[in-house]
Amino acid sequence: MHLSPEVPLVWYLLLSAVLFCLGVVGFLIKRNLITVFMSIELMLNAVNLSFVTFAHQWHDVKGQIFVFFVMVVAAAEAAVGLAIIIAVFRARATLAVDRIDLMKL
Amino acid sequence: MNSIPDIYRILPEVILTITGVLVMLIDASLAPLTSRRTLGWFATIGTGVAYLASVWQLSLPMGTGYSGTVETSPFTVFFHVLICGIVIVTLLLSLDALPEDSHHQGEYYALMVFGAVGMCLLTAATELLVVFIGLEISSISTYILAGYRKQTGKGPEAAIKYFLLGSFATAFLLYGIAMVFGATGTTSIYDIARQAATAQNQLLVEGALAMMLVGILFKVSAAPFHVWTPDVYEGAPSPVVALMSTGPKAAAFAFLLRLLYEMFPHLRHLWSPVLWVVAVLSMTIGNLAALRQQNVKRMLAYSAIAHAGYLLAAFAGFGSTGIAAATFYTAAYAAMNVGIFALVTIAGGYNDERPLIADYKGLIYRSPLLGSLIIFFLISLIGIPFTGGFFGKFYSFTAAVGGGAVILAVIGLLNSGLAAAYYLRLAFAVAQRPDEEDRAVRTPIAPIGLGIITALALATIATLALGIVPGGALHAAETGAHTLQPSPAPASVPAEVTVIQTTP
Amino acid sequence: MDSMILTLILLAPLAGAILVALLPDRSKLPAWLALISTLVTFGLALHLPAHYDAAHPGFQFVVNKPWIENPAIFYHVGVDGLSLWLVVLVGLLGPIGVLASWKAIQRREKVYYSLFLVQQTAMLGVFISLDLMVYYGFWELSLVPMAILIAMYGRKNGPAAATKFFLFTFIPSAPLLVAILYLYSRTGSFQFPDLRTDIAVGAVPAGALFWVALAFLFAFAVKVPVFPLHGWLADTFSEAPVAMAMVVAGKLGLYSMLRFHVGLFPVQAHNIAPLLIALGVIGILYGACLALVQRDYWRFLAFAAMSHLGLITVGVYGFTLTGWTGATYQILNNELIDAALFVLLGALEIRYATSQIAAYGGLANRVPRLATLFVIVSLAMIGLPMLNGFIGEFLILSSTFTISHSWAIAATVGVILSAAYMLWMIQRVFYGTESKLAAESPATDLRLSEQLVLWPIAVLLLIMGVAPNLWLRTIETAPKPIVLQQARSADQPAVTSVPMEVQR
Amino acid sequence: MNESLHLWLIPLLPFIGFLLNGLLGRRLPKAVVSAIALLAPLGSFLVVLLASRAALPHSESYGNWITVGPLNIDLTFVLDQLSLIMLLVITGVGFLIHIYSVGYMHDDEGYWRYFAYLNLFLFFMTTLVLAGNALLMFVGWEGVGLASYLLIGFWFQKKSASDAGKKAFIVNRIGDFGFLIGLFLLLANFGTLSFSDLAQKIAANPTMTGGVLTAIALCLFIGATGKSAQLPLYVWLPDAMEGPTPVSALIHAATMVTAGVYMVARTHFIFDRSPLALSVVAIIGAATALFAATIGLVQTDIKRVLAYSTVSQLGYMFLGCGVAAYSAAIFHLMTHAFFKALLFLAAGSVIHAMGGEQDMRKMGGLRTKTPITFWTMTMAVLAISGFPFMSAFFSKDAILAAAFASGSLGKLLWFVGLVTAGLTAFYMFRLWYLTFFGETRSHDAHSHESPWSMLGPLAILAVLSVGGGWIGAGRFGAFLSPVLGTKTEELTGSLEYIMMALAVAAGALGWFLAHRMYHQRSAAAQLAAPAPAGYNLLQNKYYVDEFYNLIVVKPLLTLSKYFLEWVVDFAILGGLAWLLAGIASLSGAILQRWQSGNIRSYAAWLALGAAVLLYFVLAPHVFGAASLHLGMAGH
Repeated sequence: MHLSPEVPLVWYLLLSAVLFCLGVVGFLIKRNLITVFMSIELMLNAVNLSFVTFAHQWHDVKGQIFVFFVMVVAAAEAAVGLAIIIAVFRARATLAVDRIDLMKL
Repeated sequence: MNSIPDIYRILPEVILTITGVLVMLIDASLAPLTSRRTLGWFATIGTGVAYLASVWQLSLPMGTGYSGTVETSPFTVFFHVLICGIVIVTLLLSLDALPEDSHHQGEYYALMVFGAVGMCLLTAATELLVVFIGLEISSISTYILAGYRKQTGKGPEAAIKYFLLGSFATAFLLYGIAMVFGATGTTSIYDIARQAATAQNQLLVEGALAMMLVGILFKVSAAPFHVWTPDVYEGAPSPVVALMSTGPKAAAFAFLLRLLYEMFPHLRHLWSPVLWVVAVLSMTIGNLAALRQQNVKRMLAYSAIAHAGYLLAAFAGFGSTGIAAATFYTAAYAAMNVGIFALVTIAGGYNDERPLIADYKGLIYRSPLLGSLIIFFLISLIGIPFTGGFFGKFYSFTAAVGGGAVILAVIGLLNSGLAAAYYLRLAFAVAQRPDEEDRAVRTPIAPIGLGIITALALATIATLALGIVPGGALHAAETGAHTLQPSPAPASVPAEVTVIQTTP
Repeated sequence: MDSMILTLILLAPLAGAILVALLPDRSKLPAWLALISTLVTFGLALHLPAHYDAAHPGFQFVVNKPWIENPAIFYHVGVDGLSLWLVVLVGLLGPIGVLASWKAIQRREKVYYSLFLVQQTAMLGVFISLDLMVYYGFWELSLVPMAILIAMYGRKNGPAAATKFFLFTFIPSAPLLVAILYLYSRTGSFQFPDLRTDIAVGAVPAGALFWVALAFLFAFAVKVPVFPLHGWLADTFSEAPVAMAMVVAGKLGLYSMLRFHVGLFPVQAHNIAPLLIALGVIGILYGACLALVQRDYWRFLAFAAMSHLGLITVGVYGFTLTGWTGATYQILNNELIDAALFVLLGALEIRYATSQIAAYGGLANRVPRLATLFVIVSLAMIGLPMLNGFIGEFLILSSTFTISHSWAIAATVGVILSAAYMLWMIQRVFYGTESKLAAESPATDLRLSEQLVLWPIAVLLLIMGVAPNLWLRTIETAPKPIVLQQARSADQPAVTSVPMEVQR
Repeated sequence: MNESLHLWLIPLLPFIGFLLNGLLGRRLPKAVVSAIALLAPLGSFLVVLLASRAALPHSESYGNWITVGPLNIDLTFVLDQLSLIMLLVITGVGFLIHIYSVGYMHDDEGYWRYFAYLNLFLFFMTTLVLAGNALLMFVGWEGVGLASYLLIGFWFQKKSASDAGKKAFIVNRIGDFGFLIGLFLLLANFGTLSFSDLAQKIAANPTMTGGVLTAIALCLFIGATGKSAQLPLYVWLPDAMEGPTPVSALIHAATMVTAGVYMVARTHFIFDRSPLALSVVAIIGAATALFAATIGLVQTDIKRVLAYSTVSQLGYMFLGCGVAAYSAAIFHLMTHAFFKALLFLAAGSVIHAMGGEQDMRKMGGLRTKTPITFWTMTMAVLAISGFPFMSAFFSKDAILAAAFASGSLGKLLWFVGLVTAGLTAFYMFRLWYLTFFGETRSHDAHSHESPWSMLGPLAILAVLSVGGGWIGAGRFGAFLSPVLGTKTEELTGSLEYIMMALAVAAGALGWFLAHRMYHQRSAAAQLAAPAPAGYNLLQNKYYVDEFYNLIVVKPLLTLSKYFLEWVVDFAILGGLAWLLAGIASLSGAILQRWQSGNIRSYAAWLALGAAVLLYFVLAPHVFGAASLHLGMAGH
């Protein structure tokens, strides 16, 4: 069985895992609220990639439908998230993640 | 089997959505300054109708609708009733608690109703996609509600924390769903149940379990994933916390039950020790951290974490006893928590004017009803017999002991002993003789409106009923548990596993 | 009537509590209601000894109706020789408690008397329930009213003492619950009679049985309190209101030991008996020594009570018929004597508002009746023949003597020390030169409400001392089966009080 | 068992007297109170006289007191020769003392309370004597302890009086501790406490000697030393003089203190079976006699002298019991009751005359002022010092003879007894001279004779003191033999007379020395001159009280206060609880730190949790099945 010309599916999965980890690390490292929020979007898209890969593998369109729903939800989250970020900015005049720690202990 | 129209399967959700939308529309049409209380009453009535609808669903024959994506069974009805009950009480509570001048109250009520839709959907879903959507609806509405008190510094901070961490955890859940889809090629819970055991790539299945556990354990605020709870509970207004600490948690537990008992029963050897550790961690961390807590809401947040731990102990039980115990505990816990947070709303004030335990000193002398109710709910939280709290713990630990996890039960009960310390500190502060010059004595308590009275009455009756005649609720939980058992796996999967099952 | 009587006894104080809670708190109304309901309870309780036939021992007035079916919990109540008189005792202590707090409690009488009546219900529940879960329910319920009242009416630092009291009993009751659940998982029943036969037959593995018996013992030992676990006693006695402190120590723990430790696990109890006899004797001497040097008379009474409870513990674990009967009878004696001492010291505190012994002196002239009664009750406490203390003391010590000479002699030294600290107390308070406090305060002698309580008790002490057979006849029937069972079991020789079979 | 003698009336009458006076006394006039109080002992005395005619021994049982399994205690009263004599003494002397008290306590405001307690004492004493089993005797035993506590501390305003009462009760309790252990031994070994059964059982197995019986005997004897103020536990009797004088006469001379002797006599069948116990009794008896007599020499308080004299005479009785001459001991008990009661009542009359003064150094010359008291007291002084043909002459001589006749130890004890007889004579005549002769040393010289209600009993007791000896001289042993058995060795005629002569000589020597010391020269501290060290030692009663305080009381209090209360209760137990609470709250504080409020740290915890979870779930795969390459052949 010769190596088929297509790229083996597992590479896609590894890519999506890497993207996911990048998202997680981004969440931990970044100081700005917006970039933190973007890293979450990155994680969601990483999942979309793995969905598509599995859909292709299982020749099942359900995976792609799932991707659409994920995107819709991500959009809703973005709307709400940005609204909240604006509220935080208006209340605390800062977007630095480390400065938002009124509540502790 | 699907003789009845699919719409009946999701009747409560439909009614709730209509109510929500109508509330939004009426709110928009009302003049900006008129009082929004009528909207609140409208939302409550809508949820009441949904409550009746879900009770009516019991008469329907069990079955799935919309090509197997949603299901009605005693299990789902139990949770629908529970969630609608919680939302009704929280709405009644907010009617009087929300100050007149707080802007866009209409949205507050609409969001609550939409949250209810999300939670009900989550419990009724038998399709991971619907699970994801239900989870997201309830989460997003609670994100916004958490930040409702925009003008205070803490409101937005609570919202942003809850939002970021919430979506972070949901991403993990989603990744888990993807891996399950990858391993079994389907996202229907029943199909997964059939194929997961014999899936070709077990690594993916177990990975999925782990990832989904992370997402759900965050939602349930169990130990390693609980860090968001205290801050968010302190920042959010008390009526919202009443909803947040009970509604989404109950729905999440319902899904967790499906996940572990229906989808991955064959992985019990994996998730049982994990839950054991998580339960012990949540109990111990929750109780220990609360010992030194002076802020009442933060203390109750830690107690919520501890109660998640007690509930997880029920998962050590095998089969229906474990499920029934967990289900009953969600009900008992919901009744207590809604009650105590209603009282904190009144006693602590909407904008947390009196946040500390010291401010509650001698409360029973100023208003005996409020004081004695606080003591009653705290006693139920401790788990004194003849209250809901006791039987919740009792069934949970009976299931644990039945399942052989005797040490877990001992740790659990010793923890509830430890928990008594901080609950008592608040109870005795309330019961203590106030020395006159104390600051707390002078600030009068807000007059208690009709809404709050009914809310408190419902919560107290629920807690007492679950304590004195738990038989009824337990029976409902048990019938639910039986329905949850996975349909026996098909006799035998064809021996040789075709590498890829190509479906047309 | 016979089957209803126990339920009536149980519900009478509860009905009283609800009535007091509902009616307004005007001009001593709650106090009168409480007095009526306690007297009714006492009247009903007297029905028991009248209709209990000692001919054939075993549980009588039995009611056994299912309450919850999943874990099979039954409302199973009954009394036998052991618990019969304890129920009557609680009935008697009711009115005494109400009369004792007639003058002492001026504020929040409604809360006080309703909680007092709830406490009565809880204690009655403990004594009559034969279902371990119902027993455990009442056992925990009896903590709550006591803790709240200590917090509300504490003299110096109520809440701290209340928390200490609550946790000291609540935390050990955690392993107790797990043990009960474990027994249930093994034998499938919570009923005391079934458990006793199942354990005797060996349904529960011996290894686990050891830990279960230990868990039972630990929870009961804290409640008695036995020597090293008595941390809570002194604080509770010095903080609790008189009527509550009267009922807190001794009988619950000791009854539970006799019924649920020695009764359920005779073999394990027999193995651990030497340790408990040792702890009991140490408790006697330790309590006596500390009583000698106390400066506050509430703490003095706490250590004196602890010394006498140590003696009863020795009686319980002597495993002889006379020992058990003596121990049970001594519980009655001790509770009566402690109740009387509490009323007397309470009367002193009402008049002179201090509990420091040093402040007193030469009161005999000022309050002669109080002094006379105090002397009579103290004599009963130190076990003067003709009064009730002596009977129990003699039975216990003589039976323990057959077990081990050295421990019995050490316990008998307690007789000397008890005389020392009681007479020292009488001397410091009533005799000698008149102290400044006694001279200038316009104290009056005992009022009617106090005399109404104390003279009947004094007469009762004499009757119980002169004609103990009225009580011993019924009490003796309880331990007989255990002794016979002991005799039957091969390894234990017939442990009666006389090793040599020389009997008249 | 002929018809019932209503023995239960004997204790019941005083009890009714106690109840009436106790409850109603405060409101009744003095006359009624004294009437009730006098009727009780008189009634009992008459019943005893009535009962004495019946055939003895006669026992009546009035039902069952305690029945628990094998233990079975009945309420049985036994009247035999021994208890008859005791009852006669108790009710007879008791009645006389009651009459005397009417006069003596007339102007005391606690009048009704005094007589209530006195009747209570009679009730318990009669119960003790009539008791058919050891437990009932124990009831009476502790009851009289209570009565003495109440009566010693009668004037409770005086701190010294209430202290003395407390001391008496606690020391008695230490004795009762021994008695209790004896009871337990009896119960454990014989299963019953009834005297008759015990006697049968012990007689039934003659082989059973040594160990158990000696232990029982010694334990009972500890009880006796406590009650009858013998050597180790005598310290309470001298302090008991704080009570009113008639109380000292009745309780601390005639009746209660003799309870120990009665108990030893009643349980003689145990003591007979263990020679060791008997010799211990004898030694302690003799030692106490000598010891107390020496202290008595230097006491200045008239009642203290008599108190130590009582302790000494009790020593004689125990010496009698120790040499198995129980009837001689009881005979001396009876005669002692008469003359010692008389001495105390006379001393009371002297104190009454001196307006409450008890210090002999301030007395003198009362011979002319109170003639009747003088003459009655003289009779008693002569009787106690063994003046020929007086009562003590017979009874003490019987004891000394019995002692001399019983082996080498007996001879030593006889000699000690002889010396004590001399000392007794000395301190009695010292008292006699100081009180009645020389010029009056007290400043207020208006002392007058006591009223007839006090002098009457003195006269009767004087007659009894003189005649008492004649009643029992020969016949006493025979009379008691059915109960106490007979004493075998009798001295040969000549030896007996030598004994008598020696005893009289010792008494005379004592008198002569006292005469030289106190009659010619009036200074009291004469005896101090030759041996000041000795005098101080005796003056302070050999520092025994201080010794007990140092060895027992102080260490107990300091131990329990500093060690038990502070170290054990507070530090260890309290500390343990505090430590546990501390650990919990400390860990709580640490966990609180975890909530840093920083979103990124929260996310870090979340990610860490997820990683650990993943690792745990996937670990077996990643390592275990490394070989399984990811079989994702793709097409």
